[in-house]
Amino acid sequence: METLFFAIITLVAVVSAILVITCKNPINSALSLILTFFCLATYYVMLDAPFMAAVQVMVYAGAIMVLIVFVIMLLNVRVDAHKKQTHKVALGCIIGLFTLINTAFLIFKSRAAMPMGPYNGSIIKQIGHTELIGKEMFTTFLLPFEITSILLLVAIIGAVILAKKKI
Amino acid sequence: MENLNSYLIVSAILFSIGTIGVLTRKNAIVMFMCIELMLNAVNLTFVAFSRYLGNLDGQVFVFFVMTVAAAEAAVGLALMIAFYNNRESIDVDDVNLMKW
Amino acid sequence: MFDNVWLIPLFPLIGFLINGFFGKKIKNEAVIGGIGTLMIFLSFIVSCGILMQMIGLPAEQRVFEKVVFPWIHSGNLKVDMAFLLDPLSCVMIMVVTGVGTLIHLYSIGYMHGEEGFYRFFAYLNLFCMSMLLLVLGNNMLVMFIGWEGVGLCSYLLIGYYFHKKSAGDAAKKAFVMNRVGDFGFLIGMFTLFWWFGSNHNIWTINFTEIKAASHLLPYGGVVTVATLCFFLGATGKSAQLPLYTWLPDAMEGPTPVSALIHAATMVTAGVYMIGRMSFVFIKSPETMMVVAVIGAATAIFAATIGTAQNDIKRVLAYSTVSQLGFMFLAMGVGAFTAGIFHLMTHAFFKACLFLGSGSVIHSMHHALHHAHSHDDAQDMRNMGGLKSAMPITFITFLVSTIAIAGIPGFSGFFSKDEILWQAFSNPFHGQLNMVLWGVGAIAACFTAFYMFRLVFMTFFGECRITPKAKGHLHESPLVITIPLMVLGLLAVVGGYIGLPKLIGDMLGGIPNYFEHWLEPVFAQAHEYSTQYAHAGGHHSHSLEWGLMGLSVVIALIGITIAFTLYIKNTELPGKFTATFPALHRAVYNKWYMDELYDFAIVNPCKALGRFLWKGFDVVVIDGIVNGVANVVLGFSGIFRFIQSGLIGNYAWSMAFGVVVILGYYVFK
Amino acid sequence: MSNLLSLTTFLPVLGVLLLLFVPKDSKSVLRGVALAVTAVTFVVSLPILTGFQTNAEFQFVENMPWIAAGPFVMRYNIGVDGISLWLVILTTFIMPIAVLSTFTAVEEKVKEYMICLLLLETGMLGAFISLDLFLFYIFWEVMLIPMYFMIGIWGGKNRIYAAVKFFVYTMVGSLLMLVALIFLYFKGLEAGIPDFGLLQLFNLKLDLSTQIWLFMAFAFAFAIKVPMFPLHTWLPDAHTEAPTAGSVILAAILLKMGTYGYVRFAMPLFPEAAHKFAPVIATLAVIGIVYASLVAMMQEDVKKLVAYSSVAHLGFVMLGVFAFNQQGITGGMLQMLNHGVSTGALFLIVGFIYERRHTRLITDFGGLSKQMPVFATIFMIVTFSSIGLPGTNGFVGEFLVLIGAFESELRWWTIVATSGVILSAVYMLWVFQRVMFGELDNPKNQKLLDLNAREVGIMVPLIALIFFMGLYPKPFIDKMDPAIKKLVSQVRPVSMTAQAPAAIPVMPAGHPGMEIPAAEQNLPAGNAH
Repeated sequence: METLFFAIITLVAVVSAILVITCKNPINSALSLILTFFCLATYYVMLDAPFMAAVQVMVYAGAIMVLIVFVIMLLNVRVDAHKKQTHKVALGCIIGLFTLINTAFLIFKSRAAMPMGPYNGSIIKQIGHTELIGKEMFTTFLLPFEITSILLLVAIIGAVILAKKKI
Repeated sequence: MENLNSYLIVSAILFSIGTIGVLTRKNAIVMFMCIELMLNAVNLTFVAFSRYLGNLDGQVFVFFVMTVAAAEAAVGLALMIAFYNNRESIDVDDVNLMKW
Repeated sequence: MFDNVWLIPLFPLIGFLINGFFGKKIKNEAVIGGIGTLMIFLSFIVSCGILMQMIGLPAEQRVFEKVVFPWIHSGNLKVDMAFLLDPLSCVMIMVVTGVGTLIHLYSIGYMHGEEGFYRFFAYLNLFCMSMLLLVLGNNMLVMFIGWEGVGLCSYLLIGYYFHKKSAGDAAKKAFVMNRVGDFGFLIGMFTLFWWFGSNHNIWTINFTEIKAASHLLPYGGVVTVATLCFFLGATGKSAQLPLYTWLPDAMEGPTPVSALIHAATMVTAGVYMIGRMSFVFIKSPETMMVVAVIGAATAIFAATIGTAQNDIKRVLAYSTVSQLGFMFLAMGVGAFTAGIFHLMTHAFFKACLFLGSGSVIHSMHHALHHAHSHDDAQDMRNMGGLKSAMPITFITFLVSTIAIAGIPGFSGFFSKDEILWQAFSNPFHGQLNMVLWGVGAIAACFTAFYMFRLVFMTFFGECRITPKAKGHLHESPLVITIPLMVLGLLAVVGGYIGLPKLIGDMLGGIPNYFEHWLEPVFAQAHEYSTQYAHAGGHHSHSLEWGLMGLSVVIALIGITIAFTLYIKNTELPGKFTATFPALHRAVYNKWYMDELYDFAIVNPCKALGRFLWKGFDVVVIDGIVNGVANVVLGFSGIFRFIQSGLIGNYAWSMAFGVVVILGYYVFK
Repeated sequence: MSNLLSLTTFLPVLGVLLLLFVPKDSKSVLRGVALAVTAVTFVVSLPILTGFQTNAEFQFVENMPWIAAGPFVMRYNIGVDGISLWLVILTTFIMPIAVLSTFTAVEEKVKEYMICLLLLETGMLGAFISLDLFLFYIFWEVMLIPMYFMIGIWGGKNRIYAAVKFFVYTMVGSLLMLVALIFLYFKGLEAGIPDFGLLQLFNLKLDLSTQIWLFMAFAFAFAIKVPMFPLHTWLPDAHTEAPTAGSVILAAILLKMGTYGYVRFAMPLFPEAAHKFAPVIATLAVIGIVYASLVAMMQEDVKKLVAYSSVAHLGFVMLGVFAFNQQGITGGMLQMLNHGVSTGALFLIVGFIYERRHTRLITDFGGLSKQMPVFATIFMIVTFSSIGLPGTNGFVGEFLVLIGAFESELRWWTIVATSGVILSAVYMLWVFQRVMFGELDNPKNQKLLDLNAREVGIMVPLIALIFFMGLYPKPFIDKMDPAIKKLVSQVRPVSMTAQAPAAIPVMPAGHPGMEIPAAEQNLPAGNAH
């Protein structure tokens, strides 16, 4: 049952991802991408990380993609008018294929030892994923967490300055 | 529950698709989305490993990746707007001032 | 008194500082000149005191060293600012301070009204200080301070009229030529220091210590090298062949300077130095020979040039070079006492001659100035018949000329004849002695000739000066004539302290005071010389008398020729030059020595310098440096085309790289 | 005070902070502050001189942990001994003079200029007192940057070329040195030396081939800085283009960094290699002396002439240092100080006339003596100091160098080098004559003003020092003597002289100066490899 579900989700994810790169209209690409993101959120749930799934939907599908769609509409970008360059697409596919082969080989060759850490599925379910993540983030990773806030601040300022009419 | 490898394979497939997209498309926004796709593929790997190793560090990393992606989106899209204002296009082939 | 030896150089130093710093404010010439003269006179008094005390001591105790302060102490080298008093330095300080005082006094009158009067006296005092350091130093380095110090003052004083290009050139030439000599001096010093240190562990450049250890020195070999180097120093300072050309040019300086520096004191430093280190020089027969030969050669060479010069000071300058040659001849044949004796008498009569010529020039200048004439005040062709206008100058000048010509009874005769006799009789150089004597005798003949030519052209005959100016000719003031008279007197009587034994015996056993006085200084050298001198050098009294008579005859011949050519048959010199134009031109142009130096040394050096700069520095070295830069630039010029500026391309290459690298790690 | 050295070194940085608060336009305040800071630094450095005990040890040592990164341990380790003491004092002494000399010369970007000067001072002081190789390297590079800007911003017409040339030349050498330094560090680690400490590394025994490679790297870096023939061509350009204060500092202190590097680092760290290379370096030094003198003779630009004369003077330093004996190294050290004083003074003098006439071509001058008597006197004194007239400082150093080198194996080199004595007189007197003597025929020169009080005030201390060091060098020599003695013993491992068999002291009394027992000199030569 779970395997079948996984397979369906995978199918949806891959197909929507392919649509992202093949659609001529950027809007379609964006919508496909949102679909992919949802699939990923599903994976997260399956991996006992419900909080991650929520964040995935909210940040990616909600915030980032909205921003992207908004920009697409703002700029009113039309369908790619350029002529398709087949050799380029073919080359890209080859590169992509090689990337896939490489990683797949890597995955099958490597034998992960699976040293089980403290957080198996039952503990996560018992304590709650959100609480665990929160603890980890605000204790061990407190400094990086604070630094990301600075990063975001910088990004905001940068975005405002860049998007002003006059550079 | 599926084994780790399935997730990793999915992640690899998505990553490769993202790569192909970056390489073949010229529309900056689409390229940008492809990059997001690649990032998400990596995120999936992180979460999968985190789950199977029983260690939450990977998931915290995903948070950071997301933050970076958000920042990138903000700045990147701002750049595109600025670029579009100047060139009436967001085709990356038109970004060619930085050459020899 | 001995302990106060440091006062001797100190007084002129004080004078220098006062005049140098405040002279411009003082303005009053009498005060400035007074301070300058007083300071050197005080030194003279101290020197007299020291001389008196030294005379009172037994001969073997006449050495005294005084350390003023430690100077350079480093490792095994210990050099102090220290003074050495012995009979030799006593003679020298007496000459320097005595003649110096007179010339300072003279300068007050001569330099009257000159711009930079204070500067002149400051330099003159500084010079006296340096010269005193030179003669008093108890080690080579203190001597070297003086040695270079006098060079500096000579530079400053020759360049006194700095707005004249010729003066600047002459000053530079003098300093550089002296530097060539200093090069030798330094190398000589290093050689001795190193040889004694490394072979006998005696690390010293102190004269008394070297003297005490001099028995360790071998005959010849390293000593020849060291002494030849020292001699190079001496040739530079004392204007010997081949480094003599600066001295005639140095006449660009004011006349008192020529008298003090370029006749009486500084140029004799080389002779003094050889005397000071006689115990080293004598150990090298080869060097002694070189010294003698160079001395004799210079004596005759300069004398020939002197016969054809028309500038009164230049004649005297060549005469100085020639007389210095005599001194070196004396040193070279081991007659150190005779050399120093001639140094002293020469200081008297040559200073007197220069000052006399200064007096003439002064008067001429004055007269020509009044007549608004632009004739050269120093050219003898414009003079003549001055003896009536300037009687005192004339008499003192004549006395000194007789002295230099070697007429018996005057100081020059005793010293010069002693040198010639020693050159003949000294058993050092075998057959060469005869040649040396012969050359010396001929040079003496030339000396008598050109000196009397000078006198005849200047003081006798008819007056060639414009009649308008003639009325303005007059005798110089007392401040000028007093030094002349004193020096003239000394030029007569100065020789009697060193009567040759032969004459002394005849006159009733008057000893040769001078020789006895210097005996302790040169005893060591004479002892060494007996070791290699050829035996049998015993000559009869009759021979000595004969030679003495011969040299008188030679002098008289010279005078007669001069008389014939310049008083009786004044058209003869013109005929002579017409008959041998090439010879006259060569002699008149100083045998083209300056041109030779320019051609052989100066111009090649300049060309080399220019080539090294424009050719090597700029083209080769900078060419390589800039070449490297250009290669880098060129390559970057090629590689920059990789920067297409297209994001796609960058993405492609990056992806490709990732795949390749990843593939390598996965499939290896 | 235990941290006197740090205080001296970093006072200028404090001055920089102070300067940051002074507004850009109040130039006189900026100048005043900079002068005050350098003057205070000089005053603060005086206790180092007075408190210095005359022995061979490093004093005022400060040693504390600084950086520990992975296998690398760097310490903040500083101190002075007799060798660096005088260079530190020279630096603090020259700096106020340099600042004072630019009161009217620099009118643009005064603030930045003064900041550069102060940073430069810290860099130079730091390099002289570092006892940690890495610390030294840092300061060595720190010096480079302000100087680069000084040439590049306030320089003459061709300043960019000169600045880049200066920078790249020095950088090439210093990178090589860095590599050697790191290599040396790992060698030290193997031998159990835990950090870059110089004093421990002195005891490190390296085999000859390693020594040779390391020595070559160090020597190359220092040779560029000295500069030695044929690596000297950056110097004339840098000097000509730099502003007066830049030239003064460059000549007086920065060049000393190279020779100091040899004395402090290259020789004691790699003694055998140093001995092996002595003939090569002596040859280059001697070529430098003659070559630079000849080239200097033909220069048309006064500043370039002085720059070439620097090359010649530093050739003497190198010759003395590589004589490996007491007199030679003492002479070299003294010559470094002398060169700092007299060449610094020469550049100031050139600066004076440049400020008045805005030209440095010799042919534009002539007969200035008449118009500027004070200037003429000062110029003459400095000229003769540069020539090395006895009684001035130049002589003592040159003499010791020559006599030291003559005693060592470099006898023939010395003879050639001594000819530099003649050549220096030729080119210096020639330029003096052409500038100062002759008719005052150029109308532009006829209205020149003599030196003002400020300019005389700059020159007086230098001239006082010229005579003091010439007439009474004893205090200078005494302070550096023990340190040099130690250095001589450090670099002695290979036998220096083949001659000098058993010496028989003939004069038993009064020769304690003998320092190398003859027997010890005859160690087997060159069998280290």
